[in-house]
Amino acid sequence: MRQNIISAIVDLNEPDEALRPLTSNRPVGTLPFAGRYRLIDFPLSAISNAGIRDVAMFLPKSGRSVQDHIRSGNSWNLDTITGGIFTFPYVAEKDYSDPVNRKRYYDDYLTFLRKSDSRYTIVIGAGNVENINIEEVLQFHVDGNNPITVLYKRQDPKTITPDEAALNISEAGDVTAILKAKEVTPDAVNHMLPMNMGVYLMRTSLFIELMQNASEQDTYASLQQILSEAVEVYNANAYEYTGFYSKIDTVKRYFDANMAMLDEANYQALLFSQRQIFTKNKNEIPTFFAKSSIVNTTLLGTGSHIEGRVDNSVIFRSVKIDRGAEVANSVIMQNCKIGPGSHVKYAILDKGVVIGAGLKIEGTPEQPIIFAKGASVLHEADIDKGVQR
Amino acid sequence: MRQNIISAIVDLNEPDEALRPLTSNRPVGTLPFAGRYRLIDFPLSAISNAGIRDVAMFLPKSGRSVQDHIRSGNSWNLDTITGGIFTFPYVAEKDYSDPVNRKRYYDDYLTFLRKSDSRYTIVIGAGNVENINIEEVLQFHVDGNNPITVLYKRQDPKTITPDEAALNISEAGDVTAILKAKEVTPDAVNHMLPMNMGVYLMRTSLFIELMQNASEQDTYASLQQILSEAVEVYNANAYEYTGFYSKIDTVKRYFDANMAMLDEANYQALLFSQRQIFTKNKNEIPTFFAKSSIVNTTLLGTGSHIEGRVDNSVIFRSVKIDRGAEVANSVIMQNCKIGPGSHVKYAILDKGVVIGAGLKIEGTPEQPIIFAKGASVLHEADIDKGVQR
Amino acid sequence: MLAMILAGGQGSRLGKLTKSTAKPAVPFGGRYRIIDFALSNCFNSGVNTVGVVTQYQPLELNAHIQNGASWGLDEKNAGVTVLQPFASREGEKWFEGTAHAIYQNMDYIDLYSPKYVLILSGDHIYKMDYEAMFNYHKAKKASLTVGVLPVSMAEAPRFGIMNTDETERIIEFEEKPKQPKSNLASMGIYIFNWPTLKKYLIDSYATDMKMEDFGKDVIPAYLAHNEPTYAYAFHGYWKDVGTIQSLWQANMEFLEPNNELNIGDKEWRVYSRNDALPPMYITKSARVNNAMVVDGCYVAGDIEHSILSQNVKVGAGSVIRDSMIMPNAVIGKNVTIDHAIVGERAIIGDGANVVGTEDDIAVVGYQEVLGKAVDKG
Amino acid sequence: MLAMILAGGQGSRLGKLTKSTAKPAVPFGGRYRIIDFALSNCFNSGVNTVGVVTQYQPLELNAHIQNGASWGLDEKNAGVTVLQPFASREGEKWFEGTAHAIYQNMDYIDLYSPKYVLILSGDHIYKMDYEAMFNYHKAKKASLTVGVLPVSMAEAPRFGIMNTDETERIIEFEEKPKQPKSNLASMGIYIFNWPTLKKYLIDSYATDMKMEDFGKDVIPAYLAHNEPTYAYAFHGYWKDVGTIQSLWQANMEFLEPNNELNIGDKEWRVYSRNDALPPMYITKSARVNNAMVVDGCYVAGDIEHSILSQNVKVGAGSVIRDSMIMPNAVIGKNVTIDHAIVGERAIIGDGANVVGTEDDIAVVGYQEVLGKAVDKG
Repeated sequence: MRQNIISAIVDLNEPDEALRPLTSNRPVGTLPFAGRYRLIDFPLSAISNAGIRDVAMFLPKSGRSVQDHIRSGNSWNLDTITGGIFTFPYVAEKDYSDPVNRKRYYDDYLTFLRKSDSRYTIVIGAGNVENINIEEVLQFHVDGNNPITVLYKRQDPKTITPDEAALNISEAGDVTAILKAKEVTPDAVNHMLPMNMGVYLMRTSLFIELMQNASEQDTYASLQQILSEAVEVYNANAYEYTGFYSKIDTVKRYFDANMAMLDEANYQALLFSQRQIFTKNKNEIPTFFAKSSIVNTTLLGTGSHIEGRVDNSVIFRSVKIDRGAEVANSVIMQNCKIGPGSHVKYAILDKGVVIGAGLKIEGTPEQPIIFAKGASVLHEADIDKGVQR
Repeated sequence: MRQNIISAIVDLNEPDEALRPLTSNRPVGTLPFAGRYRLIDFPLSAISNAGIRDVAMFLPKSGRSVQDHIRSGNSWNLDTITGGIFTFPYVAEKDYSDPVNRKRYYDDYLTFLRKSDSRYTIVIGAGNVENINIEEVLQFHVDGNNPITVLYKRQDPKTITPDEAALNISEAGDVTAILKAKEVTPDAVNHMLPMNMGVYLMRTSLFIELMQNASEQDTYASLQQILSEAVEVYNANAYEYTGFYSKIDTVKRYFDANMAMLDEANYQALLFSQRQIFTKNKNEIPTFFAKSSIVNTTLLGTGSHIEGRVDNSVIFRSVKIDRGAEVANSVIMQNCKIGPGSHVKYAILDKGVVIGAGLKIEGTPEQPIIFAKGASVLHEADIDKGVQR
Repeated sequence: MLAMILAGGQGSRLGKLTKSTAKPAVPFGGRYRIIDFALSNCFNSGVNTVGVVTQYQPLELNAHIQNGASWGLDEKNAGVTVLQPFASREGEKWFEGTAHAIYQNMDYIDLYSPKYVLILSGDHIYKMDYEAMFNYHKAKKASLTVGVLPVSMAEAPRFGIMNTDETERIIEFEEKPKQPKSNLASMGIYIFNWPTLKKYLIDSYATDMKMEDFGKDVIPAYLAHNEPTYAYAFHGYWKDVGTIQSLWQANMEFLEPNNELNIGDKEWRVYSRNDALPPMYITKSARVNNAMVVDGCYVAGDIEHSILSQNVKVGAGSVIRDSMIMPNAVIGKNVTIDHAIVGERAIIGDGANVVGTEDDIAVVGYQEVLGKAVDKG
Repeated sequence: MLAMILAGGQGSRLGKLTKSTAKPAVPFGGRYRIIDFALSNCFNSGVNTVGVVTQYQPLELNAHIQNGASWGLDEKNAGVTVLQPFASREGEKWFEGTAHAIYQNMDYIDLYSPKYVLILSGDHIYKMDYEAMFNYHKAKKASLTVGVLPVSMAEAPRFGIMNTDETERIIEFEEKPKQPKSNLASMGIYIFNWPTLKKYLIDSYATDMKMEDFGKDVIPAYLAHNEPTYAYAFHGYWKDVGTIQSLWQANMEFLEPNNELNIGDKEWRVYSRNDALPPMYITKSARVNNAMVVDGCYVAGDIEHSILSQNVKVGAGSVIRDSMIMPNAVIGKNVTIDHAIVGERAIIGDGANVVGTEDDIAVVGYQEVLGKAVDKG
């Protein structure tokens, strides 16, 4: 019979400082990506494709954008008669020296874990671009020796910072600890590091036990800390994820991940896999390419109107690029307008940015120039509204 | 063409002190009523029946029960491709001497009013039992002379408290002010008072103007204050509502309104009117009346199992009343269990209350005894958990 | 695995009750319609794609099923599709029998390229885990698995009987054998390897050896061709409600507090489409015993060992005994209803009597009006 | 007011394109299917109950319409119902003509007890406010209002022409008159007072004077019986896309930036059912001009004055000119497509040519494979 084999926990409260101003009014999870997605589409699609119907979602402070996007959850088959999305509102009081707040923190998890009545639970972040086969992870877990399974991606040490979390994997292949990257030695052959993806799978009963124990302590430990400690105590199975992966925690990584989608291999592998990426449907007209348009190596959403030139860019829905305008190496979100003759290069324009006529906006590959949501750049002087970081 | 003629604002932040403990973990709007409804079903059904598809909902602190009940809004046709329910999260910071909080207060309304793009807006409470024909109110407004329409119900002064809001109606029939009941003279013939129902209809453009003006002041005024002042400035059309009405602001009124539904005329008029009351559907088995059961003058939801005796009561879904148990003049919410031989009279049992065997629970018509959600009353001593107020 | 529910029959043995509606849409147990059981079994068994084949008076069935959301059958790339007759360039596609109905709807099945097809009947009351049967099918490496119900040898001559060897492989099929060799009665539930079945069907229609019926044509052909065909025994409550008598009987059994169907089991819920109706109201003058009543009902009379469906009204002084009343029926004052089934929206005037016996259940048809008209209020 | 969309025809003038699908399900304008226009008009006009009458190859149409939610037509006690042929105790209910289709589905209409019925055709591209027509119908106290399109007198002989008096009352109807007296062409859009129409239909079938068709039978009868029948003139873009030529033409007109249909108008949106497909990808080698492209497309070739529907792949070196490509078609490398319509899921192998002319549009059928197979990736 159809059992609740596995349920999922998605926490949208992820660090977003290094992504501002893109995250000033939205969490990392609802950052627009690749012309029509939001980052949270990736974990939710993985969840949906694995047949999971019970999902706990911890809302961030700016919950509006999440609720606008998720609505009833039907785009991900999460509006079923059993299960569904169980949202936990944002908790402003984060002073966990207060035992009341501490208790509430653990109780939220325990409430969901007990209510879901599933055998396993997976914890998955909302801020990564990835396409995980959770059914395969589950099978790997069941076949493994340890009570927890952790996902990792082999990455080039040059692409990461020394403090990011990596796995310490024993010779037998078990994860014995979660350490900082600088504390882990790259593998001898490829010189790659097994980076922690922050995705954990375990029996729900163990999860309940962990949270229960934590709630009885006098000091606060976050979920990530609890899981990290549990890995040290119990050891974990190390599941290697080999697909496209990008952890979106800085503007640079956000920009690069979008640009990476312009590589046809990545585009096909991530977006046309057997495991479809679902997202909220929008009713849009076709994108119109005028007689004067020149568009190359570009992803576009629908509803756009292109008269100018676009190269190596990601263009979201309902963007208007006027005659003589040139956009290159940029991410242009929904409802932006680029006026006639303007040049935009190495830029990220958040939703609804309007660039007037004859302006020149230029960032660098290392520091793309960002214009915040709704910014109006009509004159030379307005270009100062752009930030580079 | 299908225009956004009218949109609605429902604020779930209503005073609930006099309803505790029933409102300890839920707003007034999600109080269970009449065996299968929540109070908010009444305004939402009125909204739905009028074809309104744009609704702003201001969530209370305990928003979970609201979201669990409303979900996508499809039970009220509010999950449409245009419009839908626009929720505003609870705002904890209510110190309106702080201009930031004050601005936010007005901005929330203004955001919705501008976005809805409808010609008229109706403000309606979530804590009344009523079945309003909004289309008729709109027609009345359009035909009226004043820019605002206020709804009232004629009530016997004996049934109200002196500080409740009443309308001051001029000889010409216009509302010139909203006053305290004690400041208004009952009509000469029937000695009834025109009590303010807190439902206002006006042009959206006027509403925007009112909120805009308020936001420019240095002091804070609540929506109700702003509307009340506007009535004094502009005068209002007085629409008399003649259907069943109960303002649920005390335990006694809550109890009496439930009991009033046992009067067949009220039951038929409120619940079987042309304007259907919609609510969230639950998949439940039929209610089973055992050979030993005696049930009279009682409303019941489905999924219950009755072996004992029930008189003059409102029984919600999935209640179990054991053999020999007797329930009279009580409100028994979902998932309660009454043990064999126990007597329950003039009581309100919140969801999931369990009464053991052979116990006697008795309140009075004026002060029904209340057991809070999930209370376990297995022994004599546990009866003290009940509160009367 | 994709399921096809054959919901097409006229159900003429249900007489008046199926004059204007398809049998699977007939109400059952106060809050259900017959097809709810097969649809809920599908959801509970993890079958999320279901075709419902119907050609007889489908309005009510369509309105009931809608997009399948009530049974959780509305997922993306899956869901419920109601399949009615249609025209193609080759001509009109009408359904002449169980197997023919599948043949005519091959295009629908192929949309999902299933390896297996589960064939169900839309008019049985039961709870069955099709996934367990499916696992059996795969373990046996079967080409066809037939769901069978062990019946008493005395009853066996009324059924299609499967004779099996010691591996549960079916070696012989006998339709209503006078001298049954086994007690395994076919339930009309099949799991087929779809490519194989499709080939058999196409070949049969290409050669004019038309396979119209699973029992008469397909199973014999499978046995003749030595296709591995196994019997999967189901143990539990199962009832064909194809006659007035059996429909009444099943409703009365449903009333038994400990009946084997166990409708209250939260691990295997039976879903249905429900309107949001007001709570039921039991008046001062009512007596309700040994009965099931649901929302929207108004009861002023005596209800004894009976089932009232949604929105049924019973006036004061009326007695309803050993009966099943379908949705929206209005029963006036001082009416006696005994051993009866009252159809949807029927109106029984004040003082009228509808009295049957255990062997001859009285029936009032849908929308039938008996006696003088009553106030509908 | 309830609307009935007659979506039943074989659409044989669309040739290969409607071999396996109903005409209203044929893709249009990159992101739409023909019926989207009528369904969106209904929603935008406040008509929330719609019956779609169909009997020809309905699978794709059903899958497209589902529960009507994509067009906002999924409200309680309303919604979209697809009405296919069915059997009743009186026999099989097939639809022999426009009026007969309504006659056969009277039970459905009566479920909603409407005072008025709006009859629409499912194969026209237009935006029309039926509420304005409805207000006209009520203002005229009409029994029947016929939607008419003023055409040029030269074109008039191709249409059914309504001759009116100075009050816009129809006094004569001429089917394809050689010498037209007026230029008001019937659009096949009618508002009827339902009780009256129902009586005419029932009487006609009772007396064997069967009214099968609105144009041929019903309108003449209404005129003969002096029923107040008025013409409501529609002004705006309107196109019957019943032939290959007109379908191609309408798509090309759709491409015009200032075309009268104004698809981008946010006050009158045209809705459709869409899957969540990846964004379109325009490669380094592509040239796209004067074209419409939608999500899921992969374009490595040259697209000139053409429309690509969802999930179309175009290989490098290929040229598509003055053409319309339907969803999921795969076009290989170095292909030339000119003045053509390519059907859904068609596969055009590397180097193949599909070249028509303005007067003779080339057509590739659904799932047709041309040239050597290409890599679907």
